[in-house]
Amino acid sequence: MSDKIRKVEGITKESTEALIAETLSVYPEKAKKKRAPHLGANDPASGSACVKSNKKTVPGVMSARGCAYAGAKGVVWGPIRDMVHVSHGPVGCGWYSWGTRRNMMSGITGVTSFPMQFTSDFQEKDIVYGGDKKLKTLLEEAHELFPLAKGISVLSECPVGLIGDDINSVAKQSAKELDIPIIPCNCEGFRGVSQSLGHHISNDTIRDFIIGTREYAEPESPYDIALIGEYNIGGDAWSTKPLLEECGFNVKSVWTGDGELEKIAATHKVKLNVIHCYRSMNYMCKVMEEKYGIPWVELNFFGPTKIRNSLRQLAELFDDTIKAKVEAVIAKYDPIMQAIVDEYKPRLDGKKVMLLVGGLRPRHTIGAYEDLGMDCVGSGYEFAHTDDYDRTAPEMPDATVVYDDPSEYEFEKFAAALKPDLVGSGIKEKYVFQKMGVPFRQMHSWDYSGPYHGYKGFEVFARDVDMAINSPTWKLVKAPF
Amino acid sequence: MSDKIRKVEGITKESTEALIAETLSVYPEKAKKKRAPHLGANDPASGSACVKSNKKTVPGVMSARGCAYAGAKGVVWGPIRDMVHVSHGPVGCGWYSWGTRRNMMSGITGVTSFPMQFTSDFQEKDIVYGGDKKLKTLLEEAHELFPLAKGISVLSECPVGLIGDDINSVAKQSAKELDIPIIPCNCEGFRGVSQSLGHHISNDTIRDFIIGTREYAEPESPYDIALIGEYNIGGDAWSTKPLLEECGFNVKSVWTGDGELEKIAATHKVKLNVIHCYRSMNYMCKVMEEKYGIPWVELNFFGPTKIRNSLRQLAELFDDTIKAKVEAVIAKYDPIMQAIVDEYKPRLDGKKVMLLVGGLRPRHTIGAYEDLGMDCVGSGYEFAHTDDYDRTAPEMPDATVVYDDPSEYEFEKFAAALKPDLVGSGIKEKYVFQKMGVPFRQMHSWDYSGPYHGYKGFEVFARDVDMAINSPTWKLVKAPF
Amino acid sequence: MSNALGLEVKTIVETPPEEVERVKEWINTDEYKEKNFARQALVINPAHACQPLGAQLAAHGFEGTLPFVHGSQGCASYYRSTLNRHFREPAPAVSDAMTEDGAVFGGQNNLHEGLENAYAIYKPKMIAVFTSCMPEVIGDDLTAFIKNAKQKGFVPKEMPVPYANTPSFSGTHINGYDSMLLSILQNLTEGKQIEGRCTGKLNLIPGCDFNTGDYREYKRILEAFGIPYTVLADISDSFDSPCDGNYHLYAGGTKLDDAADSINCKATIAIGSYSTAKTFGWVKDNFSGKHASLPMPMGIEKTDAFIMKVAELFGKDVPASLKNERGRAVDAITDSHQYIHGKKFAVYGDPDYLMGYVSFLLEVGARPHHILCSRGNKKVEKDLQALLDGSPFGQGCKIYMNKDLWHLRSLLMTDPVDGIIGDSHGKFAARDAKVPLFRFGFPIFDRVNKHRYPLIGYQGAINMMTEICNKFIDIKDDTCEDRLFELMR
Amino acid sequence: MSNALGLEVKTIVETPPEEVERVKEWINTDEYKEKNFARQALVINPAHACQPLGAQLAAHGFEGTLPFVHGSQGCASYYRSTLNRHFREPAPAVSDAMTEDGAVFGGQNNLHEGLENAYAIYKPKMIAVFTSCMPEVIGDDLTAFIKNAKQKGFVPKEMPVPYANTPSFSGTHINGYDSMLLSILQNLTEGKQIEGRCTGKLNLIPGCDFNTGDYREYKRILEAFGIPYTVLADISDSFDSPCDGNYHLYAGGTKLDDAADSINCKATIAIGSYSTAKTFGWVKDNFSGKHASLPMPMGIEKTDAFIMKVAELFGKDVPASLKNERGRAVDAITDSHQYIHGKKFAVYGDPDYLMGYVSFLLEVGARPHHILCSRGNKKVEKDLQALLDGSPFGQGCKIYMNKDLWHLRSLLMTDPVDGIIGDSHGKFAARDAKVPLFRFGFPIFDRVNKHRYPLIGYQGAINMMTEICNKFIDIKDDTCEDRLFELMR
Repeated sequence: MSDKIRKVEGITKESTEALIAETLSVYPEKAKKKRAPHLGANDPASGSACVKSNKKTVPGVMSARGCAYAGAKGVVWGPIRDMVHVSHGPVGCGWYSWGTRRNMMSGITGVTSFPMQFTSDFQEKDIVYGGDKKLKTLLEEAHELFPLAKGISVLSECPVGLIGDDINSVAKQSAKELDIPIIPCNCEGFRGVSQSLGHHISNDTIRDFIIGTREYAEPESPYDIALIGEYNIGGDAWSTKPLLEECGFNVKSVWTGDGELEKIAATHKVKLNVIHCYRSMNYMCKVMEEKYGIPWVELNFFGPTKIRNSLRQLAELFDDTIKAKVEAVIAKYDPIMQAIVDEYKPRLDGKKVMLLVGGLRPRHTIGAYEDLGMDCVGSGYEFAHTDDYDRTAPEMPDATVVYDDPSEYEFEKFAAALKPDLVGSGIKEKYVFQKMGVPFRQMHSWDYSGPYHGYKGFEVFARDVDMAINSPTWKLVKAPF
Repeated sequence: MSDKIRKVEGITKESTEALIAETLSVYPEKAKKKRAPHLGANDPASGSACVKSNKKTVPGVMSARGCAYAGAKGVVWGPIRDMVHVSHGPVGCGWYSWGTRRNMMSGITGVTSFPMQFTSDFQEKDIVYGGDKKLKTLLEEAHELFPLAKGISVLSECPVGLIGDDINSVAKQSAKELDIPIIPCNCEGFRGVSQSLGHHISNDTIRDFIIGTREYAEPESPYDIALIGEYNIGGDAWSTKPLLEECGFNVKSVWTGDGELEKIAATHKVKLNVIHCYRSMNYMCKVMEEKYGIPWVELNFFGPTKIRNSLRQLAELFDDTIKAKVEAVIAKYDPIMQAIVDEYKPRLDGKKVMLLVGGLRPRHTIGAYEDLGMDCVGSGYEFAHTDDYDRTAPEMPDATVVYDDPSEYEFEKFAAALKPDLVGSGIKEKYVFQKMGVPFRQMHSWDYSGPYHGYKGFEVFARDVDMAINSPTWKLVKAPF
Repeated sequence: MSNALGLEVKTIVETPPEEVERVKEWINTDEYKEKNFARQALVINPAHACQPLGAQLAAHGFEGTLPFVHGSQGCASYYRSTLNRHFREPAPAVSDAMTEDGAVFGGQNNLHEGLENAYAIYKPKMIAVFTSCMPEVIGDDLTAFIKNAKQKGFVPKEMPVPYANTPSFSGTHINGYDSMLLSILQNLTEGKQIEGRCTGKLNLIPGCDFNTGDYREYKRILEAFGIPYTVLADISDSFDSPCDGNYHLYAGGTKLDDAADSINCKATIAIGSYSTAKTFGWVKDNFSGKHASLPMPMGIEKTDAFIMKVAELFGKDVPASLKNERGRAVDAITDSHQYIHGKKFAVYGDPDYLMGYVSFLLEVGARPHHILCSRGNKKVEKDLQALLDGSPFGQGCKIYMNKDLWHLRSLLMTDPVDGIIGDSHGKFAARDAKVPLFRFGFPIFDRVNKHRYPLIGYQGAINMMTEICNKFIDIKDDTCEDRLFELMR
Repeated sequence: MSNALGLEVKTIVETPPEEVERVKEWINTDEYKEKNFARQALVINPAHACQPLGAQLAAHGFEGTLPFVHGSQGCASYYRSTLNRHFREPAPAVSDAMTEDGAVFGGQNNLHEGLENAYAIYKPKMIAVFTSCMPEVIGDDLTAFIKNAKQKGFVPKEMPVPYANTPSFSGTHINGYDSMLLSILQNLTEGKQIEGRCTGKLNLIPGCDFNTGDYREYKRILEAFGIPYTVLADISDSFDSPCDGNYHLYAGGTKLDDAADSINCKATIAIGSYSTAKTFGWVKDNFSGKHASLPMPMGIEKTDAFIMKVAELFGKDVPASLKNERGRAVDAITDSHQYIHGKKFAVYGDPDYLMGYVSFLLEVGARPHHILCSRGNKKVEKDLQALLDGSPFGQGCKIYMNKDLWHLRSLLMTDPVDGIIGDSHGKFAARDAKVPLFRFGFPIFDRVNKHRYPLIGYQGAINMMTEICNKFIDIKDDTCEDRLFELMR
């Protein structure tokens, strides 16, 4: 939570509400009624959501949202490096999500890690006759060609659920025959309202098929933790994991960035779960808390201020050894971070940013921008829930606009009014804003850069933000004739 | 010499002479009179030149010739790798001849070998006040920056001779002061009629300043030879030197391809000089023969037939050990060469080639083409002398056209009449013929390929000739509309 | 031991390094290749996407047209982001966001609400509807739905709302392109045929081509001829629009009036016999004038064929400027043939691109050694084989139909080539095989501005030749010994 | 011991490997750099050629013109082969083959015989004479010689035989270009000024530019404006001619009539204030209409300046097609700026190219860290410094006047950069420094077709940006760890 309520010049509750009303004026009544509760002016003092969320997307309005399959394959499962993840159904879903989320992986491709696209490539006849038999064959082929894969996930696409295939029974039988874990995940894209249900389904699948099936070979220690909701985008986990280790922790598993199935399966043995992306993995933290009594803590690894607070918050849960190490780490990095701030802040101070991202960054990155002197003048999520918006309220300046699953139309209108110096959102929005001459960074994928997490990440983040905003190329946009 | 007199269908003494007359018809009288003796129909039976040569180029006729400097810098001196070769005078001559002859070099550039462009870059004031002082400073700088250079050559460009500089005295003094060989070479471009005088001047300079100034450290052997007139174009020497070594010889020095100054300086200690490019280095062979009693033999390393004959000719000059080794080498390579011929000859048999090259290849390569089933229907030199044409007569088919220093106009006219399937000449001619849709290979520089010498070279040569002639791209030249 | 779920609990054991090493070598062997090619069910790294993606591309090719996905919103996000990444351009499209209810009640409500909103907010001149899996599986009747939508006033009756069934479980993006384009043309030209009228224009259908430079090149060529034309599904301005401070939702596309009038044309040329098969079949029977279906004009010979067909259809001579251009392209090719002669290539991609790559490679003396078609029919195979049979450089080259990029990897590791032509997805196999990937085709996610450089026409031949030859020279320069590093190449 | 010549005889001793190693390291040090920069007399690897080369380029820019070297035939062979290698095209030129006699008797006989033969054999419409060293040192009087030649009937009186003194020991090829061009224009326009006549045309002088694509790009831009023009010294067809089975000695060039009439123009723009300095000075005083000297339009800003000047001179609006083109170029640049932002470059070349490279790099956010001008005056330095001072990205960048590529090597080894822009001669330094060389400018001997891709105009900006950014991505892909190798970039 921020220290005090911040204001941005020119932004008031009234101005924001007028902007929202003006924006919605073009909508048909029904759509307007549906959309209105999802747009609001932030009230940091309240500490609670100013918008409704996690509702069905309004048809026809150009949402940025994905589907349950995207949440399952792209977010939760895809990053587990030593499994074969089968996109079960037609070719497209797997093809579109192949290599596009930037969850980086160690290992040897095709040998010990599998960042490839595996699909059953459904044809007409599979729809008519069902795909279970094909799935069974496919699992055998995968096991034969990739003998070192530690397991296989089967991620259902829409038709699978619609035609009534029983992947669970195929998975169960094949797992027995092939003697490897085969995890069926009923994450058909039509389920739920966004990626979010895909996360939830995947968490439940981990709960039902994975957790507790392995134990670490090495002895336990009081400093055993797991890093949850860290997907190693652009190498984030390669920044945060070493940082936690430098603080004295044993990071026994990462969920699921550069993840290993068996280490994930043994996570019920850790002493604390540290969660970064609350939205996508709070379910399993709660499960592990309830079932194995493992406490969990939600941290923020963006920008020195939030990292410092997070590390201290974490240290509070441990002994003096950890506390001392954490302070040493902070003391080591503070001057390095200050040097970065000193370099970039003069060029970024007072600049305004607008965000529209997934389920974490619309709030978690605000502090990092503020470390560079920037204000967040609007933020929103694709697939957040109320608890996310609750957590967002104190992070945003007073009365700034908050938007849930906004249409591209709404996002453009807000930006046109607020004139941000930078927009941070996804690939679908990127070139829209760049055409307008507005600097932009992809904040799902770090725009092919990264990491942005941890101390190591802040240097990259600051450089990228400076590059985006201060590139002289924007001066070229307006022709002098 | 070839076994028997060969004929090419459609080519007779009459047809060739008519072609020559027709070609010259456009010339003004004086030029026609000058040019006529340089064009002739070959008479292989005579074994002697059918044309005049080594005369001044006719002004205004687009000759392919270079100058004495080119013969000295580009041909003789440039390839010596461990010397700094200074192009003394204005910037251009050195710049144009920098890296364009493809005499490949071992060593570390700027440390132990110097394939760079060193120039005194004459300015107006150097012309007015003379360049001797600049030369002296330059030599000191070169010695300081390149301490491992074994010597420095000073290659005069036109102005140096015209303004009356005395590079010989500067070189002498600096050589003493810096304690390294500094070789002044008065090879101004205006001297003589072509590159050829540059070769001669350079040979004389080697005679006057280099030969006999070093001795090999290792003991003498009866198999010590030197390889003369091998410039390592496209790595030729890296084919011929190992071949001679495989035959049992110690190749003590190579003149001057990938050459080393001190080994060249000790060449008076070898038992035999083996010369490939007769034109450019016969002078020093004769000097070494006269002065040190070293015999010399002229060989041809192009194509298996000529190589075989050459090796046997060489073996004849040595004992049975060598003879046995040579026969073993021939036996080893014959089947390899046959395989190459078997691969390419079916696609090349009966194809016609026309040549215009420097001082060796217009005759030496004919056998290699013939090995591939091709006929040479015209050949000529840029800068040959009568002794070269004498040697050419038996190599060419009967009555084929021979041209000395032809103008591009003549060469084009001959080609238009003879319709060769391949023209082998230089870069200045290459694109002229390619525009006509005639396949072409640069036969000075192996067209950025090579080696072409030795057994290793024949494989490359055959492949390149096939590629040139049988590239399907020539079929694209004529538009179907 | 078992856990709470009754699942066995094991202690974690790391795979021994020597086993990792063994498998690492094994996947490069002939033995592995055989197992790999024996696959019946599993597809790994396919080089094709699904139908709706192509449908969206076609939709973007028309003025003021909003692509509309009837299906889950996640589908639309996938198509859009794919186009965004390839073109580095916006790709505005909406979906009607079907969810579970759709499975029960059908998608009509979503479609209607979606049309109403989309029309109100994005003010399109045409809405091009295409389907993703869900409505295809449940069997939505789009004819009826759209008729009802107009009757109920969700969109104006006069607004064209063509639609295409583009099930993802059949064909690839090229078929979706074909279906959507056909539907749009049928819709726009309905009732527009006028007896006796001839626009005097050429309809050019570039086919499912993701290279904006190609579209501009076609237009440049037709302008050189002085022939009036309508490019049908012209995506060039849609996906290569100026960055000038203004965002235009509909940045380009064929004018709807021109498209409507295209039925009264003097002639129609459809490029890409695989991606415009259905469309051409219908056009041939319904459009006035003459009709021709041609392969993509890649390389000199196929461009000649295109140029001559244009000349023939319009009774014109080939203009001098194009003759010269041809000559300059041939010059660029003859000047550089030695850098590509005899080089072996692996090529993969959509059938129309493949025909172009193979034709080009053969005519410049290279060998399309492995030709891998991710999805194609017998005709594709026959046409490719005919190209191979027509050139000595085609000898020993082999066509692999309906294989994927994991098959390609086995081919590359067991029977190496000098270079690969394909899309960005081949970069992993290229890296393992240590050969360059020439990024032509679609998608190109990891290099900039490639889609701005045409592959078709004489200029396209120069572009391909230049890129390939200079890369081979780069490699020589980068990898040669010091003593072979030289100024000239 | 001494040999027959009285020279000392030594036994050969090989340099010890450790000494070789020491020197190998030493030449990369700051200490070496200082010694290297202290050079007063020795020039190593200069990035400039001599005047006659540029003179020949200018001569090729005119219809039916035979370049004629008054001097040794070896000189002509050097110029020709240099142009052959760069363009991979013929470069027909003759010389009058002066030899020793010339030093004694002067070159008049050679010139006369040469003119007579050249005229008879090669049937030129104009013979453009320029000199190499020898006649310059001995002081041949070309005015008199040529007058005599005409009087004696070696060439027709009416045939233009312009000549230029182009001593190799002064200036560089750009000055030779300037002098020859000036002489040609003076000759052709003599007596052609007609009071009151205005052709309504723009004269465009592209300057000493060895990129044929640039010439075509200028013409395309002017055609987009609909402005009639004469490009003076148009080498585009001369050095980019079709390969169609026929060889044309004179494949291109500005029509002589157009050149003659250029004096009655509406306006003249001379590009490249260094390579057209003399010519522009004379044109300004002698040609009708308005006159402007502009830097090469490389990058967006300099192209804007060119476009606006054209618009201003002709009182026209910038056409929409060029506005869109500009927008697309900016789009290509903004789309890729992240791959070049902050990258350090070493650049070298002729002053006009240098100004273009530096301007382009600064506007896209790169740093022209080392700017090396092989030969240039104070004005060049001042103009470059002004560019640097105008941008935050110019801070810390340094200009090195009258330095060579061996100096450059020291700079690269002691103060590294990310890339180099220059001609093929920089490849050795680039290899030692392990950074890519972007081959723009002249000469390019080791890559194909580069001169066909314009560097000027909006398309040139796209070309430069694309080549540079994609190379940096190539390097990332080629050198990154496996775990950082990914589909998107």
